[in-house]
Order: sequence, then C-alpha cells, then structure tokens
Amino acid sequence: MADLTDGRGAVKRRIGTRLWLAGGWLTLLLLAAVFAPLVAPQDPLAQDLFLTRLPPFWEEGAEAGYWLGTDSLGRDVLSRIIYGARLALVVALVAGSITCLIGSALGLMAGFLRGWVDLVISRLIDIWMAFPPVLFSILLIAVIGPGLHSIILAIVIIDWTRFARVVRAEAMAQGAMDYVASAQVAGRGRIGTMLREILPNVLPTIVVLLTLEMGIAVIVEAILSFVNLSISTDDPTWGGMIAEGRASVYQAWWVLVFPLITLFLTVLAFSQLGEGLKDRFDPVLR
Amino acid sequence: MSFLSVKNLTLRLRDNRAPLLRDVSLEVSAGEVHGLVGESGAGKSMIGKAVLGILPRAVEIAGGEIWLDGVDLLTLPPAARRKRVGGLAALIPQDPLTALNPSRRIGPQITDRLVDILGWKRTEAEARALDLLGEVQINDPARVMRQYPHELSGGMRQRILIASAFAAEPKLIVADEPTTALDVTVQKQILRLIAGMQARHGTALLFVTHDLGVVSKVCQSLSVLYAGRILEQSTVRDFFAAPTHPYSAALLGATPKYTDPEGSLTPVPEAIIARLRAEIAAYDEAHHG
Amino acid sequence: MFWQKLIARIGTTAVTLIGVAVIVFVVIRVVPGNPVAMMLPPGATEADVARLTALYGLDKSIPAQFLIWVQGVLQGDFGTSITTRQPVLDLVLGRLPATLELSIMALVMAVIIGGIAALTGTRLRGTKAEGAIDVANGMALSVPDFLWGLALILLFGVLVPVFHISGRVTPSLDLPFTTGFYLFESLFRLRFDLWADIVSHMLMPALALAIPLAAIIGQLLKQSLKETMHLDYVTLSRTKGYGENHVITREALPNAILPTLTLVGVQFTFLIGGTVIVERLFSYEGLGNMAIDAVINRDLPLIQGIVILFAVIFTAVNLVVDLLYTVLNPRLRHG
Amino acid sequence: MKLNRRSLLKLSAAGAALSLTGLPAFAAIDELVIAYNVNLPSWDPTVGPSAVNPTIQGIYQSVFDQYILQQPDLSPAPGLLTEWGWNDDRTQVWMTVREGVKWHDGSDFTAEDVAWSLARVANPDTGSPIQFVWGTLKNHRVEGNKVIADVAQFDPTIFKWMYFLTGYVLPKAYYEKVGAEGFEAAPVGTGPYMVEKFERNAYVRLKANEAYWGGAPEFKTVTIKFVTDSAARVAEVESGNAHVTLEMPYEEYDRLKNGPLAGVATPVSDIGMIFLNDIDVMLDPNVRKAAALAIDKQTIIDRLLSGYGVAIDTLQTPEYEAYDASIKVGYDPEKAKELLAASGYSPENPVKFKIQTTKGFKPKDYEMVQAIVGLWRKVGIEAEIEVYEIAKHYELRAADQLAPAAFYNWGNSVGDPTTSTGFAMFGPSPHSVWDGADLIEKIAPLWGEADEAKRIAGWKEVDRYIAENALVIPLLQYVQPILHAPGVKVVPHASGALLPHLMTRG
Repeated sequence: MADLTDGRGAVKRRIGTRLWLAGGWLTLLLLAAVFAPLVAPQDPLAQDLFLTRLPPFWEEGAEAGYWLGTDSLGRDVLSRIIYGARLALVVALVAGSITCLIGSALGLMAGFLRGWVDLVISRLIDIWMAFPPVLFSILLIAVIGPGLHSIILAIVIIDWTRFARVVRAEAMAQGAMDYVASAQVAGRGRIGTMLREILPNVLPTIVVLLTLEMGIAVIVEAILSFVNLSISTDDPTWGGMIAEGRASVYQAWWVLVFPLITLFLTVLAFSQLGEGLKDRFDPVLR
Repeated sequence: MSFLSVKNLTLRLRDNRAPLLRDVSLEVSAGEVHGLVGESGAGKSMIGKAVLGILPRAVEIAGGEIWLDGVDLLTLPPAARRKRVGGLAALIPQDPLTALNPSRRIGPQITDRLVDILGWKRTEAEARALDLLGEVQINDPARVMRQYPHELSGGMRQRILIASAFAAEPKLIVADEPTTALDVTVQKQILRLIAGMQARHGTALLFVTHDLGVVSKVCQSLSVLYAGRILEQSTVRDFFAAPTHPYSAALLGATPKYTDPEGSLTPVPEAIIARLRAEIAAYDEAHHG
Repeated sequence: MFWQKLIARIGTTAVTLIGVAVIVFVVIRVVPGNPVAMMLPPGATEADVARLTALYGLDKSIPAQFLIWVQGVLQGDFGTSITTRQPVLDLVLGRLPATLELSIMALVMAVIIGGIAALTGTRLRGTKAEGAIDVANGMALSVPDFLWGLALILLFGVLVPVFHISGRVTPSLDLPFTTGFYLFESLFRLRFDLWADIVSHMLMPALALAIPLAAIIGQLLKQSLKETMHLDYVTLSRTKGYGENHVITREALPNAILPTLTLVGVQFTFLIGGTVIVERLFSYEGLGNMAIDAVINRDLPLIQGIVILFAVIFTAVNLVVDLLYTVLNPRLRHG
Repeated sequence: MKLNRRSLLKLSAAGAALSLTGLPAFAAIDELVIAYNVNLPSWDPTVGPSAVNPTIQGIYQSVFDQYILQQPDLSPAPGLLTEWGWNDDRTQVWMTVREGVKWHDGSDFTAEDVAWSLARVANPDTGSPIQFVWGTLKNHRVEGNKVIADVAQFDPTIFKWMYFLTGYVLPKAYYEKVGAEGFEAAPVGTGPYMVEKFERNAYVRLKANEAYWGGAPEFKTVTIKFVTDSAARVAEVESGNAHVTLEMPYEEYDRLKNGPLAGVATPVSDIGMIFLNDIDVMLDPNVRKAAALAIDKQTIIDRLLSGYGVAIDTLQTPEYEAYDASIKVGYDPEKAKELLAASGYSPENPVKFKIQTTKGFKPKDYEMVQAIVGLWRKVGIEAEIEVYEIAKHYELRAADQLAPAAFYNWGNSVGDPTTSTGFAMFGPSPHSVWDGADLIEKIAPLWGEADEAKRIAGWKEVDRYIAENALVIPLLQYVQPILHAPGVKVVPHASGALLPHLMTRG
C-alpha cells in the first residue's frame, strides 16, 4: 500500500559510488598488505645492479616479471609498492587510532566535565597547536631518531589536538541537550553519563575524524620520508620511493610516478570514506 | 476570471516518485480569502510553495497548471516566472525567528524587493516601508528599520514580515500557518492584523492552516486536504453548517471551538481513515505513479 | 564585559607562550648531536670539546640555561645563533616578513579558489558538476603541499619556464625597500615592475600552499552554505523574485562565512607552520627555510627563537580571528 | 603524453621559446649567476662551525685570500705570503709578506695583518676550532715585511694548514674598528671579489676587485643564489635563471651535459668510506677482510653513480702525496665466503652487525649502503641499516659509540696523510674509530717526523698495514659534477671549491 505520509521519510541517501570506490581501494590495499609475500612478484629488497631502471611492461626494454619497472638499484617497483602498503596501513591504523583515542578521551573529558579539567586541557591544546607541526616533527625525529615508532609518535603528538578540539566542542553541545539532564536525574553518575550518554552521540564524529586522520598519517609519513627522516631500515615506503625517484625523474619517471599515484589514491580513498560516513551519520542533510 | 487558478496539480518526489499532491485544483478570485486545511503532512503547504515556485529540490511538478492573473506560470522560463511571482505575489512565512536574515538590518529586508525587482526609487521604497510598519502597529518604525532581527521579539518580527509582504501591493498573498510558531496571546492579534490588512488592501489570500477555528474567522472559502487530495471545497458558511465529506465532519468534531472551550473533542474515527486510505489507493491504482 | 574577556585572553596567551618556551627549551636540549661536536673537525681533542661547550654555555644544567635565556628575553635578547653568530632576534625578524607575505598570498589565493569552488558547488548542487567539484576537492586535499610544489616546478619551472623557480626576487634588481615586506612595499611605492618580479617568484610556492588550503576552505564553506540554504529567509528571498545567484551570494553567503572564519583562522596558523617544506623546496628565504638549517646544524638558540616566534604568530592570529568574529557577527557586536 | 626524454626535450625547447618574463637566454652573459647548494651561515672564515664547513670554502676564497694560494691541482703557490719556511733547527718559522696589496676598503695590507690573524686563531677563547694546530706557534712578531713566530711544538703540516680550513688573513685595523658583528654585516678581505649585497639564505652579490694582486677577474658582477634543493638548482640552470650549478644527481648531469648545457666533472679531495669500530664481530679479522673483499666498488660506481667516481683501497686519493697505487684490496666474493666460513659464518648462517649511514647528505650515500648491504647478503653478512643525521654521527664518533660499521665521507683538500689516514685512524684523536694499539704505535712517530721523504714513506707503510688488516673500508673518491651554460668556461678545483674568479666567458 502506498506510503501515505507526505513522503519526507522516503528520502534515503543511496550509497554513493564514491563510497564504493574508496572502500574498494582500501580493501585492495589491505589484501595487498596482508598477503604481500604471495602477491608481490619479486622480493622488494632484492637488488640487481644489472637490471637498474627497467621501464614498465608496456614500454620497450621492459623485463617480464617486473611489471612496473625497477628503480636505480634494480629493485622491483611493484613489489616495493605492495610492501609499502604494509607500512602505510600500519602507520594509518596505529597512528590514526592512538591519536583518536588520546585526542577523543581528552576532548570528551574537557567538553563534558568542564571546570578546571576543561581549563587545563584547553590550555594544553592551545600550547600544542602553537607548535609548527612539520618543524616539531623534524625536531622530534632528531631527538628520538628515525624509525617506524618515531613516525607514529610524531603523528600522535602533532595531531591529537585535532580530535580533542572537535570532540570537546561536540561533547559540550551534547552536554547542553535535555536528554543528558534527564539521564542525570535518573541517578546516573557523571562519568556514567559521559560514557553511556554522550559518547554514543559523539562517536559518529569520531569515526569520521578517524578516517580523515588515517589519510593525514599517510601524508605525514610521505613528508618525513621526503625530508629523509622516515624509517631507516630497508623496508620500502611510498614517501621514500618518491624522494628517491625524484633524483632521476627524467630517466626513470615510473619510480616516482607509481608510488605517487598509490599514495594519492589511498589518501583520497580515506578522505572520501570520511565524507561518505559524515553524510550517512549526519541527519540534518535532507 | 479568478486571480489564482490551480488545475490538476500533481507533485512527486524526484528519486522514488512518491506522490505528494494528487490532481489538486482550486480557484481564488481577487480579494477572496481561501483556507487550505488538513492535518500536518497532508500537502497543504506544498500547494502554496508550488504557486510561489519555492518547492524543495527533492520535489518535482509531475503535472497540472498554475494560472496567476491569466498566465500559466509553468509555461514561463524560470527568470520570467520569478519576476512575475515577485511582482504579483508574496509570502507570509511560518516561523518569524528564522525568516529574517540575521546579518542584515530590517529596513533593507523590506525595501529590497521594491527597489531591485519593481524598480522603485530608494526614497519611495523607504517611505513605503515606514508607512507599512505604522500600519502593522509598530511604534517608532524609523528606529526598527535600523535594528537587527535578533533585537526584536517573535511577534514584532511577524508584523515586519507581514508589512514586507503587503509592501509591494501584491494581488495574492500566501500565508503559510503564520501564527503556529507564535504563543497564543500574540496569535489573535496577528490574525486580526492579517484579516484587517487583507480587507483594506483587497489582496487575495491563500491561508494555510490546520486550525478550523482560524478558518471560520478569517476565510470566505476553504479546501480540505488529506494525503495530497482535496476531499471537499465549499464556502465557509456552508462548510460549518453542513460538511459533506465524513472526514470533514470528523475534523470539525476534533477542533476546539472558541465559542465552546469546554466542548468534548472526538478523535477522527478509524473507519473513516480506513475508507480514505482505500479511496487514495484506488486513485493511485488508476494513475499508477 | 569586553575588558574582562580581553584580560582573560591575555592571561591564556601568556600561559601558552610560557608553555611553548619551556617545552621547546627542554626538547632541544635533550636532542642528541651536541652542536659543539659538530663544530670540531678531525684532530680536535677532548679539551677543545669542553672549551667550546663552556663558551656557548651548554655545560650548565638545563634549568640554569633556561633562566639565563629568560633573563635575556626580558631585555629583548634572544641569544646569539651558533652557526651565524648573529643575534637570534634580528635573524628571526629579518626572515619573518618573507614567510608572512607568502602565507598571506597563499591564504588569499586559497580563499578565492575555495570560495569559487564552494559557490559553484552550491549553485550546481545536485548535478554531476557538484560531484566533480567534491572529488576535485578531495584530490586537492589528499596531495600534500610539497608534492604540489614538485609538480609546479616541473610544469612551470622547466617544461614551460614561465615563473621563477627559487628565491624571492631577482637578485640583480636593486631594491629600494626599507621594510622586509617586499610585496606590499613594492605596491606602496607603485613599483609594479618589482611587484611583478616578486609575484613571479612567490606564485608557485604560494600556489603549492594554497591548493590544499583551498580544498579545506572550499569544503567548509560549501557545507556551511548547504546548511544556510535551507533556512527560511533564503526561501523568502526567492519569493521576492530574486534569482539563485543573488540568493546565494547576498542572502546565504554572509551568514555562511561566519562559522568558516574561525576554522580558516586555525588553518592559517597551520599554513604558516607548514611553510617549512615548501620554502625549502623553492629555496624561499623565509622562517621555514632557516628553521630546517637550524635543526640540521643543532643551532639551539635559533631553533628556540623560531619556535617562540611561531607561537606568538599563532596566538596573534587567533586573537585577530576572534575579534573579527565578534565584529562581523551582529548578534555579538551589540552584546 | 609519454614522459620520456624525447617528448621532454621537445617540450622544454618549445617552453624556452614561450618564456614570457624575459628570462636571460643562453646568449652572452654579462652578470654571472651561480646556483649554490648550501646557505652561507657566517662571513668569518676563521671562527665557528662554518669555518670548518668544507662546502662553503669556495665563497670564502672569492672574498678572502689564504696565507698560501692552493692551485686547482691542490699544489701550493705564493699567496699573501711570497716565501715561507722553518729556520735550520726548526725552532722558528718565517714568512715574507706580499707588498702592494690593498684591502677592499682601500687600506694597505701589511705584515701586521698576518701576525694578528695567526695570533687570533691560536688564541683559545676566540672559539677557533683549529686552535690545536695554530697554537703550536707562539709570540708572532713583525720585522719589516717578514713575520717571525716561535715553534712551541713542531708540526710538519703547519704550512699546509695555511691553505686549508681557517687559513685566511683578516684585516686587523678594520676588524678591531667594527668588531665581530660589524665584520659580519660588511666583510672586508683582499680577495678577487668584494661583497656588494648579502641577503641571508637568499643570495650574495659580488663585485670584482679591480686591484686584485692576482689579476682582476673577468666577470665584473657575480650573484651566488642559495638553492638548497638539487632539482630546483637544475631547473634554475635549465631555465636560464642561473649559469652555473654544482652537486646535482649524476643522472641529471648526464642528461644535460651535452644537451642545452655544458658540464665538467673532476675527482675532488673528498672520499666515501666505511668506518669500522673495534667492537663485537669487527674484532674478528676474517669478518673485516670478508666485508672489504665482498664490495664490488667499480660496479657500484658504474651503476649507482653513472660511472662518476674513482675506486680507492686506501684513504689516500691519486692526487694526495702519500698515494700508493701498489696497495690493492680488490673484489673477491669467493675469498670473502672462505674467510667467513673460517669463522663459522655462511649465507645461511650470516654474521650480523649494524651499519649506520646518513641519507641525502652526500650523493647516493643511502643507496650505496643499500647496495653494499645487498652485496654482503650474497656472501653471508647480514647488515641492518640505521639512518642518522650528520649531527648524530659527530656526537657518536666523539663518544666512540658508532656502530660496528658506519658510512662517512672525509674531505681533505690539503692532501696530506696526517689529515686523512692520521686523524681518521689515530686512536687518541676523538675523531678516529679504530683504537687498535698496534696502529697507534705505527702512527705515533710520524706526527713529529721532520724528514719529509721518511714521513711520507712511513704513512704509506701505515696505509698498507691498514689495508691488509681491513681496519677501515675506503670506497671511492667522489667526482664533483658542475653544469654550466655554454657561454661560460669553468675551471674546476680539486678541493671541490667553486671559484667564480677562475671562470671566463668561454
């Protein structure tokens, strides 16, 4: 029987093609990272000084098995990109979630408990944001030395304020709403209220920010590799490949271009995923 | 010839084609006050929006004609249609708190249409605005002209919106539940104000409301809507004497009377709702979207 | 009421600056790579290392060094840079105008590009074009500014050499400027030939910084516009006969700008902080470029000076944005 | 559009025609512009960290003169001193000062300036980093146009330092008048160019010193732009914004040297090497020798550095005095495997140690170590790479906490064995890494050896001993690539210094 209301409720947002594409690329990346040893045609670290700068398969002079060509040390570009996905996802997931955890926790406490807690945390946010982010990370890496743990630490230390600021504002807004007052009247303690009442409502924003943060984490790793501060070991990273490829861009453009495209698509996927989730969760958008 | 003539107007949602208005037709002649009555969601305000060309993007006009002063608006190109509506018609919005632009002073929000669309000189427009602010019983209109919306009460803002609507001497005004958002004490004054100005200016008035009491006081004729269909059209006198459609009678029973505040109220019986649903379903079947 | 707010504000700013000073002071003292060791070539003995360390006062305890530093700051002496043996204050203030000009130019370009993107996106909402703009926004956001710099160097620097690639002005020109603000002063002095040369140098680094920022501004403004377009006064304005363009620019935009303003303020401070890499790429002699040398050479006093200056800029910009917000927002202006 | 060489050349040619802002074309050059790779931190070439920074000595040598002039092939020649030497019993040094030389501010250059300059760098509290050398001379005094000084401690290389780091003569009167800060703001020297305008981190504009004692330079105005990014430097020269640049990736040098630009690449007094630290596995000679033998230096140079580099087996380069071509290490992976097997290692059960390197500090430093680690992996050495900054390297080396292996480069534009093998391998020096007592005994007598021939032979003997026991792994002598517009002829200097006064309109 036809829907007899005036049809306003019937407006559903179709899952955008962008969301499918973003999700698809990220799953592909996850699979590549997890099954890297099976998927990668060559050992990413194996060097062959006689197979340097082979072009991708469609150009003449290419070698079978080296689909996207080799770099100046004769290492297979495709395998390094696949293994690079591991580091990118580790950085994105680990750094992203730790930043989210710390930032949101502090934001939630500041936003809901207010009083001196809010004062202290807000001052902390102000101080932290007064540091120029890139310069601070370079300084930090100079202190703790390059390496995977330093990148993650650098991202967490720089970006937690992003979560804290937004979550605090959201928690403050939610706190003012009536349903919170009624919960407290029903005898639930302040912390209980915060966790069971405020958190579920603030969660959508946190999830959206988390996906965006993952994209940013991958970018920061690329910036640090560009300034030669990324991880020190041989493990391939996209940022490192881009920095190395830059020197011989005219002779072997593929060493720079393919990791650049992969990095670009990954960060784009994270941002579109974030946008898509934001629309899904946001009831206001008719 | 009636000033406003809506013929077989059908509205649908763009993405899933759910029907909002089903073949609505009505006539409003110059100076007549016509009420559009129905429960919320019956599509009554959609008719007003369709006439003024301010339908939400998600809604499309699937059929019908809207004749305004002898011209079918739907045949006009958008720019010409806008100009025509701007010159001939005006809207009194429902919620005065959000209908005034918070970052602009009151004066320009009344005179902009006169100067930009109708080509008045600035001084003429301002004089007109002061005139009308006086007519809507606002004291010290000059000061109000320079104030910002947030400095005024809801009632004051609705008066300003009414003044703004009548400023261009429109032939037709659509009042979209103009008093619903106000508290009761102010409602009566605003109703009396609108009725008075309508009489003085001889403007045709399409009055959208869910309150039959208001209709009885302000309107000369009315249409009763349910789920986007007009069930009954008649003069106010005949309607209140003997409503023809059972739903109308039930509706009357469910409306508190000013004259009899203690009268008991009977909700619309289920049977009538069921019959209405069948009627609508039959209509849809015949027109299968 | 206004004065209380101002005093509280100054209090918080002071706390922020002191906090920054303490943290960076300790962090760079802990950093390995003692600057003195860097100065000693082969053959220097232990005694030399100790002697130089004492000369630069690095042998004292960190709190002691901090006290000396603070006393100096109170008299306007931020210490002397180890590598250049110049007073830090002169160095930092000498380079500040370059970075400010670059950031302001980038902000202006970002506001223009972002604004146009948001307005067109709103005007064509619901159509394919809006989808395309959103994706373009996503792309601009997902490529860091230094990669845009790389692309620009390749494109406009080498393939089609239209703009200058490095530096801030053609050295062979003699500059009649008294302040460090070349761009503004050349305009002020109506020297459009110089102005054109400076812009030709600054365009690419500014664009590299502007593109990601434009994406952010574009998204924020579009979101805010989308919400404003639903409000009644916009619908009412349509009934008055106004066209869509008028409705968007005159009715919706003024109210949509306000919420975007505070966020743009925050992004601007990130922009200034973020010039480090782009200035290095384009050898643009601003604060960022000098900061990287300072870190590489472990020039502790200079690092300290630069970070403090960034903090001052950050708090100043926030103050300006807040003031702007109250001035622009009629509701607060009369509060 | 396929981005290969042909399409790029077509495009850039089209681009050059399109250039709108009147960029200087490649025709005759009146104002020379050099795109330099490092910023100039300070104008005092005798004090502070910049005094020992080899990469900026070229700028100092354009504005100041050294006591003794070093010619492009590293050999010394009369500079501000026309003659110099020790007295018979080597208790005094004497120097004759060139006459008729003017300072840039027009005042006369006298022996007083030389004596004052030598005393200044000998004085510990001026913060002079080479005080330990200059301090061997005491109470410098002037006699007419001669300067005499007492030798507190005999140093055979004292005169070599007079054309090496901090070996510059500064104007006594001017310096004492304007003080350190005034000197930084307006430096005055006797060199071929005067400083006209200096914009920190941006550029320095030099004006020719017409009254230069060595003859006025050809280019009357020279601008040195500081462009730290190599790709940007290449773009500067390729787009005609600059005429000369140095230190770019060898691939870019190859691409442009016969194309629109011209190029010259010569070996310089800078070598790449791997320090070995006498800790854990490195105490086993088999491991050290195997590590040295397993490195195919020539292939690394050919494949990684496009052939630009000279393989070396000792810390001396062919240009240095103590170079001994007969000392050979060679590439023998099979012997390396045997040596490792003798100590119980094999590719399946490899010896493990850490190797430290900088990344991006010297051309392909990180890639070379990656290539070496790849070669080592084939013979049974598993080396884990750790990247650190150059500042961290200095600190670890000063505290003798470097990893078992650490890649480093060693500049030595004087070419004397003491400032290469000496400082690098002599235990007590804070900068050496290998502390073996046997080596200390071999090196100790050479510091004060007065007989030059006997001294050089002694150092050659030390180098042979080091090579046989693989106490350090020398890799290669760097080649410095210089790209320049066809309109200018560049004379490269073996010390790696880029000197505008040697450039002419070719």
